[in-house]
Parts: sequence; structure tokens; C-alpha cells
Amino acid sequence: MVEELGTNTEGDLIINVGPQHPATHGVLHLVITLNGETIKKVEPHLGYIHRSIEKMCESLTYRQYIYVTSRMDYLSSHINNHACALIVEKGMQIEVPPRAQVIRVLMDELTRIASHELWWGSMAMDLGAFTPFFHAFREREAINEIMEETCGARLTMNYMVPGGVLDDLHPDFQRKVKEFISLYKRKISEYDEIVTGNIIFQNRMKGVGVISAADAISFGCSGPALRGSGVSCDIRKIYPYEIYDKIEFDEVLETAGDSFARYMVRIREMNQSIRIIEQLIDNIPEGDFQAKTKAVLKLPKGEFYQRVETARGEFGIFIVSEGGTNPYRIKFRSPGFSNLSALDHMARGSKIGDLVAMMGTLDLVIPDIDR
Amino acid sequence: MFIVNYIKDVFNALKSLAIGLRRTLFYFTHHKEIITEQYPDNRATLHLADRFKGEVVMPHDENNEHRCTGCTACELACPNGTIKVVTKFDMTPEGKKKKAIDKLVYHLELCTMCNLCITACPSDAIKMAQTFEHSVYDRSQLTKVLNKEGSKIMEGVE
Amino acid sequence: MWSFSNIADIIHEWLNKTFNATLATLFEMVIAGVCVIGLFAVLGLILVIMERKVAAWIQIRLGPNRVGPKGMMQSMADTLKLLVKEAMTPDGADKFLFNLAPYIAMMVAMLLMAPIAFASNFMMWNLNIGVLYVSAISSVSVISILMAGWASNNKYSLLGAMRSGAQIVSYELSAGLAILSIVVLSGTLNLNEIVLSQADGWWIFKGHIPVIISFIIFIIAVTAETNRAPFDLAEAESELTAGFHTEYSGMKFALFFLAEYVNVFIVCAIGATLFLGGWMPFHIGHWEGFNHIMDFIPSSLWFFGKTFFLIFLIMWFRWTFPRLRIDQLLNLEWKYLLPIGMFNLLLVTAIAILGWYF
Amino acid sequence: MDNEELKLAITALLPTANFEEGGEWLNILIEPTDWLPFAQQLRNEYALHFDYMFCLTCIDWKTHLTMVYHLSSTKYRHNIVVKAKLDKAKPDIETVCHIWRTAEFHEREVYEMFGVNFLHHPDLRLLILPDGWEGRNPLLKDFDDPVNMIKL
Repeated sequence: MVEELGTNTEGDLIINVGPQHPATHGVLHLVITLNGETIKKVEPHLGYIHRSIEKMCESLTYRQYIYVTSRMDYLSSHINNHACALIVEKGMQIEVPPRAQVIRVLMDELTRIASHELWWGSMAMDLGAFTPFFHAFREREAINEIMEETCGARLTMNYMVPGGVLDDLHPDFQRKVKEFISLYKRKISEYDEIVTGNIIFQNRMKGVGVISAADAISFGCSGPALRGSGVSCDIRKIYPYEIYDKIEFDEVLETAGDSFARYMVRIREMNQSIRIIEQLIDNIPEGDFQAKTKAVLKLPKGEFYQRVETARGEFGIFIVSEGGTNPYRIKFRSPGFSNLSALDHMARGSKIGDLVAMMGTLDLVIPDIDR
Repeated sequence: MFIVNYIKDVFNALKSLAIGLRRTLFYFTHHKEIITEQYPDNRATLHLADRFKGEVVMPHDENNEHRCTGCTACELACPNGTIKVVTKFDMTPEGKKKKAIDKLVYHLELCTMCNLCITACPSDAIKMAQTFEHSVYDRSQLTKVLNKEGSKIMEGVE
Repeated sequence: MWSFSNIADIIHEWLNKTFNATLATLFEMVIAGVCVIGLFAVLGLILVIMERKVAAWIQIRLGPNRVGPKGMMQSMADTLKLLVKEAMTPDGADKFLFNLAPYIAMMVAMLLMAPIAFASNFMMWNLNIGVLYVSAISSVSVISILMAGWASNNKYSLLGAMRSGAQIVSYELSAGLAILSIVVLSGTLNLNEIVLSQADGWWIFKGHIPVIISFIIFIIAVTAETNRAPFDLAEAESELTAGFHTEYSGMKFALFFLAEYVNVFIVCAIGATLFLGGWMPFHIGHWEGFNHIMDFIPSSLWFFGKTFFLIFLIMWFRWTFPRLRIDQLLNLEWKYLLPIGMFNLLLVTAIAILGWYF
Repeated sequence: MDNEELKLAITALLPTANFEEGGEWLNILIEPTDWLPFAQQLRNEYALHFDYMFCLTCIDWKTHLTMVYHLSSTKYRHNIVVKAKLDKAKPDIETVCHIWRTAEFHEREVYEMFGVNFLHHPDLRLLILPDGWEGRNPLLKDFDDPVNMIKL
């Protein structure tokens, strides 16, 4: 194999970034062809953490398969679970009580903020600034505490069930969320001071990894990766699910298409999430948190698709049902997989240091890519 | 004009760096902001949420009685074969055979804390405990039998 | 009053009384060597724990706090760990160069200790071209990095080493220009005489804005020269795993690690000598009373205080800023630091000729 | 365009297309040989403008395979599902990775998971499975791995 020799016939250097590498945040393996410091080609090799969740789900019931999806994009497990619950509700026409809907949206947005906080910290760490990582974890910890109290877990919550949510909100929930909002508002300006406004950081991000709107669409990018190129693609806005059509929030768009645009989309998205939470936190309707469902869930024969907006982009579930208790075939459309395919296109011609910045702004979560 | 822009660039760059330095100096001098939790030392004051999903346990009352009827609902609900119910037949005082559990084997090493067994249980026999220090030296120690030695089912639980 | 120079004198007298002159000189050299190695080890330990504490406090955490009182023995424990670790040599490596590289890094750092004035009348080698010597020797450190990168037979190491080469060669220039501005003002290359020229005030206060600019350039350039963040491209963790020392382990790695910290100490000592008056206490012009009070603080304390302040500055940078990219790094040098430094040198020369400094 | 309008527009493009009712989106059944020209028309036709492929997958129906393409338009916000039935013995279909570049990765995944052969794909290699993988394609229904699969 060429890769073992270290250089190819043209005398380019071939470097393996990963599967164990500080910048890949997991077991992603990129084979990079270099000419000096300039990248000629990036070739992802996947599968180091592939668990074949799609195959596993074929033998799980519609209650059981939800928990597996938490293990895909573990940073936005609530939103993945949400999609699973929604598709079962859609197929079985279960009416979700309004209280459960509000709780779900609140949890989704908290998850989105937590995910972006972690991304912000690790993004700065990729660029060599270690301090923001710890500062980001301080705010993320507050969200994790809230999650722990209400859902009973910090990362893989398994809180969404078909027909509602597993348990009612903790009595302290509203108070703690409000505390978090005030903490967040105090600390968000520090993010600008330490990272966003920093001249080194801006130079590292601006004009790096530029992808045009047409290319981004063609590569199937979604979420901040596509919105950074100026294409409106927020599933919450264009195909609203749950109660997103009744909530006021803006879809964040940037037009530059470079890493800094993607960075700013995520930072501004956090503010929008806070805005959603502020609207809902005092208006949680009373009532049931879970609809009455049958003990055994059976989806009617047919095909179902549900798309939601996770922290990384568009997450889709495609279920082919034969009418039984298990899905016949299930396909998870993960945002990271498509976003990763654009990496080669973005990286060609830039430096190794830029690759790190690009991977950071694509916010790759490897279990999400490998499924 | 070029010179003015050049100087402006340098000045703005230095300013942005100084802003960042001011923020980190603030944290360097304000030790009250430190958020480190010294975990094994703060065990006494450690607060765990009461819904925290640590492991599945079966509560027993003072008479060493539990509420499990051995219906295997939890076993069926479990997505990854964590729970195994071994049943036996007890003789009731009237001389009838009655199904009861011999052992409820719980594989903590396989458990993903999804809570499906707890919701599936019709007689509230099992619940989640708030323990989290599960590390042991041997994997076999993670396979637990939830019902205690010599325990039997509570009166009136069907 | 107690001072380093008194102790040195006492030892010198005793040795000359007891042995003949040749033997006494030999013994003195041995003592000096042992002292340098001892200082090395102590500095390594102190700087590592200092860096970890500074980093921890900036990052709102506690830092090492288990080994010894307040965790102060942590670096000792780390050294022990590194000593007993296996020092591996990769199979495809050039074994001779691979093993030689860390020692060269150490040797360069040790050589740089010679002309530094640690206290009044206390330096190993009162060299009349001290500044030139320091600039010359510190350039050699790049050889050890290149050697390590080449000999490791690892692509990450090679990339790191090449980056380091480009970086050190360029930043030598601005560091040299910044140093030159002080040489112009004080009119000497001898580090001790530069300190003495600051008896009525440190250069950073006496020399107006141009000296402050050269101070800033000096700090940036030496941060780059010692491969510290934000210029740590040679090791760039998130890009090249560990850069030139990827393949090193155990004590060989520790030597690189130690050499880095000692280099930081040395450049900060040079910076303190040039701009902040070295061991010279804080003096203001002709305020005799005030100056006299300041003299009561031992000169070694002044020297180490200033040096550690500069070291703190460099650490503070490291834990605040993201890393530059290689082309930006060179841009910064060739488009900003070098032109500004040259122009600044012109200003300083004008000031020196016209005698406008205080 | 809503489903009815799409149906008319697509019938005009490809008269042999069959439609499947019932789903949320319009399902179009086509022959695999028609796929490449049809895909180009879907992408380039001004009124359709299906420029965003958000899902590409395959279903193993034991007797045959079905390729499923989920297409969407970022301009008009309408969605369609295109399905092509493949012969299990010789599952060949033209690649569309030069029309929607995201298809390159998705087709590689389907290639290794289902064994579908994408004709004229620029780089049809294993993406997720380890190099030198031998044996059946994992997502086929008759795949069995007695070592690693957990049976309940």
C-alpha cells in the first residue's frame, strides 16, 4: 500500500491523522496527502466505532430503539431521542400533551446550548487555547446539573418516550434554568473577550475552509455548516415539528461560508436557544407529561421519515415498517456523515493548522458519523 | 494611508490581545471562581439528584420481603439482555403451586440505565438507586442477584 | 550584608589558601558546574509547578494539590516518574542523533547560563561580549530540535522540526534588533555593564516609548524562540500530536522539557537584565534616600523577582492565546516585527545620539 | 409545489414512472436504467430544482433490493422520494455522485453494507468496514455474525 511507504509517486508526504490524534476528538482516521505544509487531499477512513446501530434496531422494539440513538450523537442525545419519539407518534397518531411538548422543546434547546458549549471549548483547544475549554465546561455543568435532576442522567438521558417524556419536571427545574440563564448572560461576553475578538483567533478562522452555498448544498451539509454559507436550512423553521412554529426565534445565517461564519452561527444560535427557553420557561402548561399509550407499540405498514434539527444539523430517521413491533429497516441520516464528506473539498490547498480549524467548525462527533 | 492602516492594525491587534489577557488575569487573581470539586474528599457533602439512574435495585422491607412476582416484564423490556429472571414454584399454604422468583440476575456491565425495566414493572418491585461508584476489580462482580437470600414476596402483591 | 558575591569570595579565598592556583581554579570550575546543574534541576522543578499553578488558576481549577504541601512536590514526583520510565528508541530512528539531540538541547541551555549576572558582582563569566554570546549560542538550540525531528523517523516530528527551523531563524532577527536598541543606549555588550548603566533607573523607564516597543518586540520574539504558545508550532499538540518530541519518552523527553523551561528562564533573565535592570534595585534618578532604601533588598532577590515576573508574563500568554498558523507566524515576523523593530532601532539611535533619555 | 403538482411535473419528465400513495411525500418508482437521466432532470429542471439530497439508502426485501433517494429543494422546499428496484443477483445502478456530491459517501456506505454496485463511481472502496473485509454485506437480512451480534 502507498500509505505505508510514507510518500506517493509524486513525492508528497502522506500523514495519518488519527485514529488516535488530539484533534480528531474520537477515532476518526484521516489520511492526508501533503505537499510541504499544504494539504493536497484529505481522505476519511471511518468505522473505528461503528456499532451497526441500524442493524441492532431491527431487533429492538419501538420503545427500546430510542435509547440506542443516544449513543450516536451523544452530545445532543435529547434531540436524537426526540426524533425517535416523533416518528413513532407520527406513525401511530399519538397526541402528545402540550406540557410534554413544551418540556421536550426546553430540553432540546438546553441540549443544544450544552453541545455548543462543549464545541466552543474544544474548538478553542484545537487552535491551541486551552483555557476556554474549562470556562465552557463551567456553563455546561450547570445544564448537566439540570438534566441530572430531571432526567436522571447527564449525557445519555433517555428522557423522551413515545407519547411524551419519561417523568415530570423536577420542582427545582424552573428556578435552576433561570439561574442558568443569568449565569449564561453574565459569562457570554467573556467568550468574546477570550476567543471571538482575539486577533489570532480571527486570523486563524477567517477565509479558512470556505465552501460556497452551492457546494455546501451539493455535499448535503446541514446545520451551522450550511447556514454559515447563507442557506436557510433550519428544520425548526422550514419543516416545524412540535411547537417550534409557535415560538419566536430567528434562524441564524452568515454568508461568508468560512470557518468564522460557522463559528458565529453557533455562537449566535446559543443566544437564540436562550431566547426560546426564556419564552417557554414561565409558560409551561399544566397537564399530563405523557400520553396514554399501548403497552406494545406497533407502527403501521409503510415508510416513515422524520427530520429534526440537532446541534450539528439535520438528523433524519427513515423507518420501513412491516406492521410489527420492530422496524424492518431503519436508516439514520446523521448530520456529521454528510458534513464530513465536505471536508476534503474545504481542506484542499490550505495548511495543516487550518484542517484543525475546519474540523472544529464542522463539529464532528465520531459516533454520530460511524453510527 | 497605508501607514495609518498599518498602525491601526497593530494597535487593534494589541488591544484585542490585551482584552483577553485582562480576562485571564481576572481569573488568575480571583480564586473564588474556582469550580474544582475535590471528588473523593467531598463524598460527605456530595449531592446526587434523587432521580439519578445509577443501578437497578430491588427494595426489601424489614421482613426481607420484596414485591417481585417474577412476571419477566423487565426482562422483556430490556433492550440488551441485562436482566434474567429465574423462576421457581413455591407451595402456597393452600397447597397450590405459585410462581415466584428464584433469582433476579442483573448484569450491571450491560446496563445502559434506560429505565425501561422500571417503567415496565407492574408491581414496582425494582427501582433505580443513586449509586455511581461501580468500579470493581473483576467483571464477574458486576453480575448481581437483586433479591436477597431467603427473601420472599410481600403479601398482597399480585 | 549577606550576598552571593560574599559567599563566592569566601570560597575563592579559602581555595586559594588551601591549594595552589591551578588546582583552585579547577575546583572553582567544578563548583560552578555543579551549581549550574543544581540550578537547572531546581529551576525545572520550580517552573513546572509554577506553570501548572498559573494554568490552573487561569482555568478556574485548583491545579496540583495532592503531593506535598499544597501540591508543591508534584513536579518532584513527576521527575521520579520520568526517571523510571523506559526511554525508548524507535526502530527506524537514527540512533546516534536521536540520543544526542536532548543532550545538545541541555548543553545549549547550560552554556547560556555563563554570562548572566545573577546578583551584584556574581556571574560565572564576566564576558565583554555577553550580549553577542547569548544571541549566538541561543541560535544553536534549533539544531537539537532539527536533529530530534530528523532522527525520529516520524513525519510529525519532521514537520515540527522544519517549522521550528523556519521560526527560530526568523525570530532571531527581531530579538537581536530589540537587544541592539539597549546596546545602543548603554554603549556596551557586557551584561554586567548594561546593568550598571541602569543605576539611575531602568532602561524601560528611561528610554521613552521606543524602548517599551522594543521590550514588547523582545518578549514576542523570545516567546517564539523558546517555542512557547502561542508560537508552539514545533509541538502544536492538536496538529502534530507532539511535534519534534513525539517519539521521545522517559528521561530523554524530560531533558527536552527541562531545556525548554531553562531556556524560558534564560531569555527572561536576559530580558530582565536588558530592560528591567537585572539585579539593579529600583532606583529613581537622584532620589538618594529612596534609592538607599531600595538597596536594602538583596540584589539577587531583585534579579529573580524580575525574571519570574517575565516568566509569568510568558506563561500568562500561553494560557490565554490560541496558536498561530505557520504562514501567519512568518507574516508576523517579516511584515510586522522586523520593520517595526528596524524603525524603532533608528528612533532609539536618535535618542541615544541626542541624549534624550533620562 | 405540492404532491399533486409534483406528480404531474414528474410524469411529464418520465412517463414510465410509477407513483406510490400513502406516504408523507411523493414516492416515485423507477427502473434503475432510467435513474441517471432522470436524476439530472430532477436536479436541473427549473421548476423542480431538487438540489439537496438528504438521505440515500437501500432496503433489503430478501427477494430484491430497493434503492431509496430522498430529495429536497432548498428553493421550493418540496420533497420527493425516488425508489429503484434492483436485482439481488446483479445489483447495479448508476452513480449520482457528480450531481449530488454527498452521494459519494452515501453510495460507498451502501456499497459495503448492501453490496450494491454503483456504476462509474469514482472511488468505490470500503469506507466503514475494515480493509480486506470478507464475507457478506452486514446490513443484508441474511447476514449473521455469531461472535459479535447480541441476540435477545
